[in-house]
Amino acid sequence: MEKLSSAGIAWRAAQDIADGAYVNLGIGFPEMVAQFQPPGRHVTYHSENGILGMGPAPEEGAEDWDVINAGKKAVTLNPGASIFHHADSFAMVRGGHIDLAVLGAYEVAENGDLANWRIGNKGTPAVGGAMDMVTGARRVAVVTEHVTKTGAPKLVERCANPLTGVGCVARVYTSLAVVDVVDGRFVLREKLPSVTFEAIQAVTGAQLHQAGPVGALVVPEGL
Amino acid sequence: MEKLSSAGIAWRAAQDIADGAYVNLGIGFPEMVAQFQPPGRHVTYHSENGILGMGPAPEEGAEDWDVINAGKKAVTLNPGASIFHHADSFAMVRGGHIDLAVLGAYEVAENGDLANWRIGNKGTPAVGGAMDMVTGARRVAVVTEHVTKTGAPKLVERCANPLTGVGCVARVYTSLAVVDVVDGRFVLREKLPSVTFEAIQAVTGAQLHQAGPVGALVVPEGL
Amino acid sequence: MDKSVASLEAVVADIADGAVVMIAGFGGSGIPVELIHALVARYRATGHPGGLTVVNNNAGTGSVGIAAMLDAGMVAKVICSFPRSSQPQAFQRRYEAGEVELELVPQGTLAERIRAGGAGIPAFYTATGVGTELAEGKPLEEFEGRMYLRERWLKADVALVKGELGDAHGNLTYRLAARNFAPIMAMAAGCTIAQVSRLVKPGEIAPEQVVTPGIFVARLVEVPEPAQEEVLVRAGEAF
Amino acid sequence: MDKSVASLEAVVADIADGAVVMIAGFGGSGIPVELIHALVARYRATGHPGGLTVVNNNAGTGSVGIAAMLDAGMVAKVICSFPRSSQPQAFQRRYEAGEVELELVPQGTLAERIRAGGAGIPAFYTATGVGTELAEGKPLEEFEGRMYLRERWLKADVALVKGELGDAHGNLTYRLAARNFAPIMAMAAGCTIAQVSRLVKPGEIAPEQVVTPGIFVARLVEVPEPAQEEVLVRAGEAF
Repeated sequence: MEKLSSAGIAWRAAQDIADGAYVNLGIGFPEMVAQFQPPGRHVTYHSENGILGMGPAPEEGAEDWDVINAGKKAVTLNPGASIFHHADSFAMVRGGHIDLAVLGAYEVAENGDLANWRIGNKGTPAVGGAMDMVTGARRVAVVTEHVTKTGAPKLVERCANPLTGVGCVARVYTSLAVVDVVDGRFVLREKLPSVTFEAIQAVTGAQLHQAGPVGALVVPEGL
Repeated sequence: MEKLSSAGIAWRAAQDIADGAYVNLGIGFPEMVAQFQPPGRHVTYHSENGILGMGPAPEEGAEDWDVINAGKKAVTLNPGASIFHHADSFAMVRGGHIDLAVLGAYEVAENGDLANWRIGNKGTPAVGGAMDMVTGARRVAVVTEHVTKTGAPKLVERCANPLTGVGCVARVYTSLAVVDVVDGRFVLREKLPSVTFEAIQAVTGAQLHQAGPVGALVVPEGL
Repeated sequence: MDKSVASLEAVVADIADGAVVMIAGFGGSGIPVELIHALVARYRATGHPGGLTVVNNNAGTGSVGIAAMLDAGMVAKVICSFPRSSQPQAFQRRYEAGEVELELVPQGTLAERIRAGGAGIPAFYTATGVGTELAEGKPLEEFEGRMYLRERWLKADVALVKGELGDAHGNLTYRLAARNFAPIMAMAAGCTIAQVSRLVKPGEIAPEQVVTPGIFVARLVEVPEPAQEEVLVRAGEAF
Repeated sequence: MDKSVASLEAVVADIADGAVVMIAGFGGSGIPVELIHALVARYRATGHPGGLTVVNNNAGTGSVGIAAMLDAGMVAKVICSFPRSSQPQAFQRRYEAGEVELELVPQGTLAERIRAGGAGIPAFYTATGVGTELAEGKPLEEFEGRMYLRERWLKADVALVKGELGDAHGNLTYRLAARNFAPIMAMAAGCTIAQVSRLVKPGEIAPEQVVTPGIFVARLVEVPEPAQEEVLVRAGEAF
C-alpha cells in the first residue's frame, strides 16, 4: 500500500496553517512542518523555553546554544522575535494565545483523546510540555504514521496508553489520510487516491465516517 | 499634652528601617518616612505601580509623569532602579519580598487588626493596594496621630471601621508612643518623656501593657 | 504580517456595545489618551459603543481619558481598585446617580486576576482581603496554616494600551513606569489595541527587550508625541 | 548595599543538607555550571550539602552540571518535567536503583507552580493534566463549563541562576533564551544566588531592561566567560 513519507505528512499539515498564525511544533517529527510553510504566509513559531519568532536551524558551526528550541536543537531568531521567561511562555499556551499546536502521537482516539507521552508504565516517565500544549492551544493537530511499526492502528476507539489530554485533537494528518475528530467520531476528509476507503478502514482501529466528499491527499512529487 | 509632629513620628519610624531593607510607604503621611532615612543605610523603596529604587521628588518643573509613585506624585529613579509590570509588582508584595510596609491608620486594634481604607460605609469606597500590602509585607508598621482630630482613640480593642487586614500590624508609631502588638495585646515600648503612662492610657482605647523597660521617645529638635 | 492600522478612527471602529474594555495606565501614566478619545468621539458621533465595562486601576480624573468616557455616558460599570483621584467628579457624579456600577478590587488582586485571565488560570488563592468585607462570598481555604480566599480570573473583550515602540508584529516596549498594567492587560483581552509613539521595523526592538510579545497584540496605530493625561489634567483640558 | 561575593566557594558555602534547590536552565542554556560545580566540589570535600531536592526542567545530561550532582550522590529527589536527555545516564542510574525520587510535573505547570511560589499564590487551577494519570489526587473543579485541577505553589530554599549582567543590588539580565526559568526561580527561593558574566555598577543596567529586580537576589558572583553546558556535554567533558 502506498503511503506518504514523513515529509509528505508534514507538507500536508503545513498547508492548513493560516497566514498570521502562532504555532507550536512538538519535538521531533512535528518540527518538520516548518520546512513546508507555504510561501507568502507569515507564521510565528513559539518555543516553550521562551521564544516567539523562531527561525530555521543555523549552519553547522554557527550554533548559539542560548538560542535553542524545546527539543534543545539550535535555532535562529527571525526579525521581530521576542524572548520571555518560562511562566510567560506557558501563559501564552495555557491562556489560549497559540493558534495551533502540532504534535506526534502514539494513539489518537475517536473521542479526541491523545496518548503521546508514555507507552504503558515502563521506563522513566517524561512529559515535558505536551499536556499544557494540548489543553492550551486553540487547535491541536497530530502528524503521525497511520499505523505503528508493527502495523497496529494508531487511530483507535480508546487509547490504551496513558493520556496526554482528553478530547483535545481536532485533526490527524497520517501517512494515508486526513482525519478530523467530530462529535466523538473520526471523519475522513482526505485520502491517498491510490488507497481505497476500505483499505484505510482496515488499518484504523475505530470506525471511519464520511461527511461530504473525501478529498484527494496529494503532495508534491519528490516528498 | 506635648506630642510629636508628623515629621517627628516619621523620623522615629525611619530609625527602625534596617540597612538593605526593601520598603513600601503608603500614600500620604507615610511617604514622609523616606525623608528621615538614617545616613549610611541603603534602603530600596518600592512603588506599587512598578518601581523599585524610587528616589525623592524631582525639582518643580523637572517632573516626568511616567515616573510617579503610588500616590501619583512625581518621583525619581535611583541608580540600580528597576521597572516592572503591575502583576510582578504585587508578586513582590504578596510573595513576601517586601521587608516592611508603613501605612497610616484610622484604627489599630490590640489584636493587630488594621482599619485604614474606609470610614463606615459612606462615600465612594477606594481600597488601592492596602489590603495586598498588609497581608504580603513581612512586617507592617503604622504611623499615626495617637488620637483622631476629635480626640477619639485610634488604638482600640476592636476596629469599628471596615478592616484592611486581620492581625497584621506589628508596631505603631504615634504622636505619643511606640506600641507593639504582641499576642493580642498592646505593649508600650517607648513614650514621650514628658507624658505619663496614665496620660497615654487615658487616650488609648485598649489596655496598654508593659514588658520590660519603656524607652524614651525622643526625636531631634526642630522636627 | 502587518498589524499596523493607519488611523485612530479605524483602530477602534469595531469595539462593540457592552464590551469589557481594559484600559492600561496608572494615574495619568500609560493612559492611552488618543485611543480613548477616538472611542469617545465615535460614541458622540454614533451612539456606540455604549454600556461598556471599563477596567483600570482608577476611575478617571478631570475631563479627559476615562473621565471623558464617563462624562459621555458610555460606561455602565467600572472595575478598579481606587475610584478616587485629585479630580474625581466624572465618576463621582455617575456613581452617586446610580448610573455606573462599581466593582472594587484590591489593587494586587486586580493585577493578578488580569494576569490569570491572560495565563489561562480560572481561579487562584490569595491572602489579600481575608477577614474584610471584600471577602464576602469568596470561598476560603487554609493552606499551610494560613487562610486564603479564592479569586477568579478577569478577561476582557478589548484592551487599550500605550506603548513607546511597536513593530508590525505587535511587539511593544513601554516608557518607564508607564508600563504598569499594559503587559498583563494585553494578555487578558481578546483584542488588544496599542497606540505607540513610534512604529519601527520588526527586528529594531532587540528580542530581549520586547516587553509585550506581538502574540498579545491584535493591532496598533502610531501616535507620535502622545498626550500625557496628567499633563492634560493639570492644564485643565477637557475632551 | 553590595550583594556581590568574591568567590564561588563562598557564595555556595551555606547551602544546607536537605535543601530544596531550584536550578535555572533549560537543556544546557542558562545552566549555572560554575555554581553547580562549586556545590559539587564542596560536597566531595565535606559531604555537604547532601540529600538535596533539585528543581529543573530536566534531570541532567552527560557528566557535568546536574548530572555531576547526581553522580556525586548529593541528590535525593528531582522535580522536573522531562528527565530524559541525549545522555541521561546519571539520572537513569540513580532512578533505577531507587536512590533518587522523581516528581514529574507538566512543564507549564512546573513553571506556574514556581511563579506562584514567588508570587504568594498557594494554589491555582489549570486544565493541564485533567483526565490523565498526573491528575491523581488533585482536587477538580469546574469553571465556566470546563474542568480544571488544582496545583500547589512550589518554593525553594535556594535558587541558582546564571545571569549575563548583574549589579551590586542584584539586578540581573540574561543572555537570549538562557532566561528561561531564572526569573521565576529567583522569585520563588528564600535565597537566590546568581553567577553573572559581568558585574556592573548600579545604574549601568537601564531600569526598563532589568529582567530580575535585585529584590529577588540575595548574592551574586562574577564568572567571566562561563561554560555553556551544551558545549561541555558535546565535548564529552566530565566534572
